[in-house]
Amino acid sequence: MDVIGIISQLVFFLIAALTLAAGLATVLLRNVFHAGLALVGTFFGVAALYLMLEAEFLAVVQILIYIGAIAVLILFAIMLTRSLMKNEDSNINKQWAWVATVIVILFVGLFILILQVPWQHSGTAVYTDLVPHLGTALLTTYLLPFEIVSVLLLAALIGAFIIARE
Amino acid sequence: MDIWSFITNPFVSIYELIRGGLSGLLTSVGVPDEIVRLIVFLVMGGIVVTVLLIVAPVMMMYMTWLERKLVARMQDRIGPNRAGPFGLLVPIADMIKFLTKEDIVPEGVDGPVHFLAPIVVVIPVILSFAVIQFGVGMGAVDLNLALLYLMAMGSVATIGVFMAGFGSHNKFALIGGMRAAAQIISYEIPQILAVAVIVLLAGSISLTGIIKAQSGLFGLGWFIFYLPVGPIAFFIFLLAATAEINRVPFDLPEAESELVAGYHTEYSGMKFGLFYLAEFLNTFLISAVGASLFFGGWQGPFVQQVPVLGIVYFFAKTIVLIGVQLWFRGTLPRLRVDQLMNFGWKRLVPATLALILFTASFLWAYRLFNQFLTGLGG
Amino acid sequence: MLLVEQFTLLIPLFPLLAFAIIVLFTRNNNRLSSWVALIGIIAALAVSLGVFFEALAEGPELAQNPFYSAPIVWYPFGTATLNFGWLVDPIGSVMLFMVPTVCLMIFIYSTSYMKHSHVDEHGHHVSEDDPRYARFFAYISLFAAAMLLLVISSNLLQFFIAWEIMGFCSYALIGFWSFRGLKEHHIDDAQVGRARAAGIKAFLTTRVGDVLLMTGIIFLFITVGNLDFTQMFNPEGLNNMLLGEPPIGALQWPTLIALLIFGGTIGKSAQFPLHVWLPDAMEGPTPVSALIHAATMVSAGIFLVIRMFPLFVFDAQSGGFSMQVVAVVGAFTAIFAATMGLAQSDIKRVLAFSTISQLGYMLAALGIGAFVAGSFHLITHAFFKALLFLAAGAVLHATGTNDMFKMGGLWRKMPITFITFMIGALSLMGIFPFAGFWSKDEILLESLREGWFHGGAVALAQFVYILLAIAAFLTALYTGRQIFLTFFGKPRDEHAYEHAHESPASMWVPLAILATFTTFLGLWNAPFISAFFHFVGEGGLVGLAQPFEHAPFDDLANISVYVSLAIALSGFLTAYFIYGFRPVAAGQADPLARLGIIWRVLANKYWLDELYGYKINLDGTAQPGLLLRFVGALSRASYWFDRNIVDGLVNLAGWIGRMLARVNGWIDRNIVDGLVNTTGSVTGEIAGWWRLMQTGNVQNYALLAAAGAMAFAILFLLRSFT
Amino acid sequence: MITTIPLVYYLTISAALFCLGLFGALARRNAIAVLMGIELMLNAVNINLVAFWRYGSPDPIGDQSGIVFALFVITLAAAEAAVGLALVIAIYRSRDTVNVEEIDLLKW
Repeated sequence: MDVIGIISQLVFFLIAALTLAAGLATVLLRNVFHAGLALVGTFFGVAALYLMLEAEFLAVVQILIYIGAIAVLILFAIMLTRSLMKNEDSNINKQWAWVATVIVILFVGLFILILQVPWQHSGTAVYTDLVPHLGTALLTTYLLPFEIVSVLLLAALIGAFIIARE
Repeated sequence: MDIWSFITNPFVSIYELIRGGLSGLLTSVGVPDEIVRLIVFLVMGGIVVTVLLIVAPVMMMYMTWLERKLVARMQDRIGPNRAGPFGLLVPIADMIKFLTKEDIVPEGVDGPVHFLAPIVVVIPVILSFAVIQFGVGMGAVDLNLALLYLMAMGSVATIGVFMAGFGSHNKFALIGGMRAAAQIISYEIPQILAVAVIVLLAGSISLTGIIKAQSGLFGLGWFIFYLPVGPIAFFIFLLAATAEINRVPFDLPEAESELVAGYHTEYSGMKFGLFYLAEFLNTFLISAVGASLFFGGWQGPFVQQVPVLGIVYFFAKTIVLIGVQLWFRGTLPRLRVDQLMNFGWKRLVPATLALILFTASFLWAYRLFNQFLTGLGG
Repeated sequence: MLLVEQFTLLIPLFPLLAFAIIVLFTRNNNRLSSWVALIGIIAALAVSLGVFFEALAEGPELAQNPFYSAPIVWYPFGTATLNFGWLVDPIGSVMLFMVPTVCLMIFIYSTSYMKHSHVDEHGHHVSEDDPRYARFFAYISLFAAAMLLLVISSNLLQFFIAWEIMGFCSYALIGFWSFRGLKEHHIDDAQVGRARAAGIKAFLTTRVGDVLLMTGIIFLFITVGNLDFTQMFNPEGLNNMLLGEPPIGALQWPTLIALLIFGGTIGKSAQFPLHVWLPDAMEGPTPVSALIHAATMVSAGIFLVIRMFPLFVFDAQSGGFSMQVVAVVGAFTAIFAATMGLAQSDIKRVLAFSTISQLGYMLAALGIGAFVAGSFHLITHAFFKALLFLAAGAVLHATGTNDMFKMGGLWRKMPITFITFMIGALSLMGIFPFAGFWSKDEILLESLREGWFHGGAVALAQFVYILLAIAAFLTALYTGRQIFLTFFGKPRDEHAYEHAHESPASMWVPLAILATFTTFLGLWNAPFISAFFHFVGEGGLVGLAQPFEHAPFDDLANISVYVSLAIALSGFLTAYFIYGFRPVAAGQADPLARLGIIWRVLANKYWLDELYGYKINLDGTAQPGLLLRFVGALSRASYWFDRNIVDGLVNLAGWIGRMLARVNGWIDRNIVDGLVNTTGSVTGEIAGWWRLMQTGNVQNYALLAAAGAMAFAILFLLRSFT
Repeated sequence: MITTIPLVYYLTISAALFCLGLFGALARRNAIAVLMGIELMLNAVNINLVAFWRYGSPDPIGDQSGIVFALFVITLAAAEAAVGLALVIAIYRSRDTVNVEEIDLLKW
C-alpha cells in the first residue's frame, strides 16, 4: 500500500474513532445538553465520512440540515424542558441491561454478517460534479417521491405547529 | 514569467513561484512524486491559511476603528483621535487590552461548554473564508458547492451561541442565546432563498461560477443591475444577513438595555475578544458574500488585463457594504422580538418565495424567447 | 422565418392574465378592469390572427403536419408522460380566427351593456355601472381563456381541463345576477331567483355529460394508452381497442368510448335530452348568452366531436354505430328544438332554441360524414348567432323587457339594430347570400346526396335530410315571427316603446362588424369557390389520413340550392302571413295559439322540464321535474316505510325479544352466570397476571420489537448459512 | 483514495453507530435523548446508503439513487425531529415531565 493509502486509512480511522466516541458520549452522557453537543459532534463525523465517500453534496447538506436545523431544534427542546432534568438520579432506565445485551448480540451478528458476505467493489474513482446529475435525477426519476416528501414536510410543519402551540 | 504579468498579478505570481520552486527542489532531491505532491499541498495550504489568519484579524481590527469613526461622525462626534494619527492605533491598544485582561470564569458555569463556546463561534466564520474569492484566482478553495457551504457554516455558529447561552449559568445569557438561535434559524430561510434567486440567475452554486456569470458589460454585468429582481433580492439578502449575524437593528440577543450583553454576558478577556472577532468577521464575511453575489465580486473594468485590480475592486465593494451596515447601526432603532419574528416569517419569507417564482418564470419565458430568436436566425 | 406558431401558447395566456390582473389588482376600478380585459383579448386576437394566417399559408398540408409541440411535461409517471402543448390544424386555426374575433366583439359590446340606466330620486336618468362590472370582465376573460386553451389543446386531458373551466364560468355567468346588493335597481327578486336556479341547472345538467366524457377519456387512456391528439389515433392504438373482450354485450370498445365522449357533447352543446339547461341559461346577461351560444361553450361540444372525428370514423369502419347515433341525435334535436322555438315569447329564448336546433344541424352533418359542411356551419353560426344575440340584447337593453309581445315597431327607433338583426336573421333562415345560407345549404346538399344519389339509398341520410328540411322551414318560420313581433307592427307597450333608443356606438359597432362578417363569410365556402373546403378538408384530419371527398358543383347542387332557398322563403312567407300581414295587437294572444293542444305542448317545451328537468318559473321559484319529484317521493315513501313498517317490525321483534329475554334472564342469572363467573374469574386471574406486560412504557415495547426482529434475523441467517 | 478503504470498514462503523443509537433510543430516560438516539440510527442508515452507492453501483454518476435516498432520509429525519420534539414539548406542558418512564398512560 502506498503512502497516500496509509494516510487516508489513518484519516479514516481518526474520523471513525471520533464519530464513535461522540456517538458513545451522546448515549451515555448524563447531562442532556452535553449529550446534544456530542450529537453535533457525531453529525460532523458522519459528514466527514460522507466526504471520504466523495459525496460532498450530502456532507454539506448533513451540516446544513442535521447541525443547522435538527441539532438546533433538539438543543431548543432541551432548553425548554431543562429545569426538571436537574435532579434526576439516573439517565438510564431500568431495562438498560437487557438493551445492552440485545445491542451487543445485534452488533456481533451484524459484524459477522458483514465479514461473511463477499462484497463486490465495482466503484471506480470518479471525481466529477455530481450535483447536476443529482438535480436531474430528483426532478425526473424521483419526481413523485420528491413531491410526496415536500408534502410530508408541509404536513410536519403544520403538525408541529399545531401540537406545540399553547 | 515576464515582469508585466508579475506586476499585474503579484500575489498569484508569488504563490506560483513558491510552489514551483518547492516542488522542483523536492523532485531534484529525489523524493517520490506522490510524496512531493503531498508535501507541496500541505505547505502551500499552510501558507494560504496563515495569510488568511493574519489578514482576517487585521481586517477586523480596522473595521472596529472604522465603526467607531463612522458612528461617531453620524452622532456628531469626532471619534478616536488620541492613539496615533486619526486614532489609527486604537485597535492595537484594544487588542493589547483584550490579551492582558483577566479571564474571569464565574462560579456555576458549565466548564467545558463555557470554555468551548467562543471557539465554536469563531471557527465556522474562519472556515467560511476558505471559499471567498478575493481576486482573480485568489481563493483558498474553488469549491463547486461554495454557496451551500457558506450557508452550512453560517448555521453551525448557532451551536456556539447556544453553548455560550447555556453554559454561562445566567438567565440573561440564556435568553440571549435562545433569542439568537431563534433569530438565526428564522432568518436563515429568507437568506438562503434570496441567494437561490442569484443561483437561478447564474445557473451555478460555485462562487467563481457566479462571479464569472457577472462578467458581461465590460465587467459591470452585476446581478444587482438585473431589474427588478437584483435589487429586491439584494435588499432581502442584506436584511436577512444582518439579522443572522445579530447586528443593529436586529441585535436583540445582545440588547444591552434588556439583557446586559446577551449570550456573552459572562465572558471577559480574550474569550469576549473572540466573540467580538466573530461578530466583525461575520460582518466582513456577509459583505464579501454580498459583494460577490450582487456586485460582481472582483469583476470590474480592465480586470482581465490587470488582474491585481480585482483585489482592489473586491475590497472596495466589501468596504462599501460594511459601511452600509455601519450606517444601519448609526441610524436605526432596535426591533421588538415579536416584530422581528413577524417581519421574518410573514414578510421576508413570502416575499422571497414570490421573487423566486417570478425569477424562474421570467427565466423560462426568456429561454423561450431565446429559442424564438434562434429560430429567427435559422 | 417568422414563426408566430411558436407563441400559440400565449393565446389563452393573455385573457387568463387579464383575469388574474382584474381579480388581484384592478377589481375596484371598473374602467381599468374593462380595459385590461379588452387588451387581453386583443393581444390574444393578434397572436391568433398571426397563427391563422401562417396556417393559411401552409394550406391543406397542415392537416397532416400540424403546428404541434408539447413542451410542458405535466406529469411523468412510469413510461407514459402527459405533455401539454399546442396543436393547430386547419379547423383549429379557423377556430382561432373565429373565437377571439367574436369574443372581442362581445367584450366591446359588454363595456356598454353592463351599464344600467335608472331614474334616481331627483327624477334624472342616471347611467351607472353594474356593481359587479369588474367581476363580469374577469369571468368572461377566464371564459375566453378557457375556450382558447381548449382550441389549441394538444391533449385530451388538457382539453378536458379547459372544458371544465368553461363549465365553471358558465355557472358563474348564468347565475351572475343571483344575488342583489342594496343599490341594484335593475334586477328584481324574481330575476335573482331565476338566475340562481338557472346557474345551478346549467351546471348540474352539463355535469351529467361531463361525467360521461370523463369516463370516456379514462377508457380511452386505458385502451389506447395515450391522450395526445397526434399520437392517439395511430392505427396500432386504435386497433388495440378492438382486442380483448367487448365491454358490454355486442357493444365494442370504440363504440362505447365514442358514445361516452359524445355524451359530453350532448351535455355541453345542449342536445336532446340534455338540452333543458340552455333556454334557462338566458337568465345571464346577454353578452354571456352570446358568448355561450356563439363563440365558446356550445362550440366546444361540437369541437370535441371534430377533434375526436377519427375515432368516430374508425368506429364506423369497424362496424360500430356511434356515427349513426350522432346523426340521429343531431337531426332529431334540430327539428325538436325548432318546434319549441315557435312558441316562445321571450326574444332571447327563441334564439336559444334556434341555437340548439343549429347545433343539431352541425352534429347531423358530422354524423353522416359531412365533416367540412358541419365545421363550416359551426364557424358561420358563431358569427351570425353572436350578432343575433347582441342585437337582441340591444333591444332588451333599450326597452327594458324581453317579452316580444311588449315590443313592436321598433325599427323606427333602432334602425341600426334592426338592420343588423335582419342580416343575422336572414342568415339564420338561410336566405341568399348570407353566411348561413351557404353553410346550411351545404349540409342539406350533403345529406341529400348521401341519401339518394351516392350509390344507392341510405336510410339514415334520407331521415336526416327530411328532418333537417322541415327544421329549416320551422327555423324560417320562428325567425320571421320574431322579426315581425319585435320590429314591425304597432308598439304594444307604449312605455317600453318610449324608453327605446338607439344603442351607443360601443354597442352598434360590434354589431356592424359582425354583420359584415355574416354577409361575406359564406363566400369562403360557396360551391364555386370552396376555399374553406380546400383548406380544411383536403388534407384529411389529424389522425385521419384520407382526405374528405369534395362534392362536385353539379346539377344536384344547383337543385338543392333552389330547394333549400324555397323552403326558407316559404317559412318566412308563412311567418309574414301569420304575423306580418295583420300585426298582433296589444293584449292579443299569439295567432299560433289557435293550434290548441299542439301549441300548449310546444309552449311548455314538451313538459320536459316537468318530466325530468327543473322548472324555473317567472317569479323566481323553481320546481323539480316529475322524475326528480318521483325520486323525492320514492325516498319519502321509503322513509315512511322505514319509519312505520320496518320500525314496527323491529319494535315487535324487540317486544318479543324482551319477553323471551325475561325467561332467559332467569336461566341466565341462575345457571349460566355460575358457569360464566367461574370462567370469568379464571380468565381474570390469568389476565391480571398477563396484563403486566402492558407497561405503557414505549421503550419496553420497542425493546421487545427490536429483540423480536433480531431473533428473526438470526434465525434467517442461521438457515441461510447452513 | 477510495480503493484503499474497504467497504467493510464503513459497514462496521455504520453498524456500531446503529447499535449505539438503538441503545440510546431504548435505554435513555429523557424523551429528547430517545429522539437523539433515533437520529443516530438514521445517520447510520445513511452511511450505509452512501457507502453502497459509492462501492456497489456500477455507474455512480448516472445512478445516484443512494444519495437520493439519503436525502429523503434526511428530509424525513427533519420532519420526524420537528414533530417528535413538538410532541415532547406538548407532553412537558401537560405532564411536567420528559421522562419516558413516567409517560405511561397506557399502563395496564
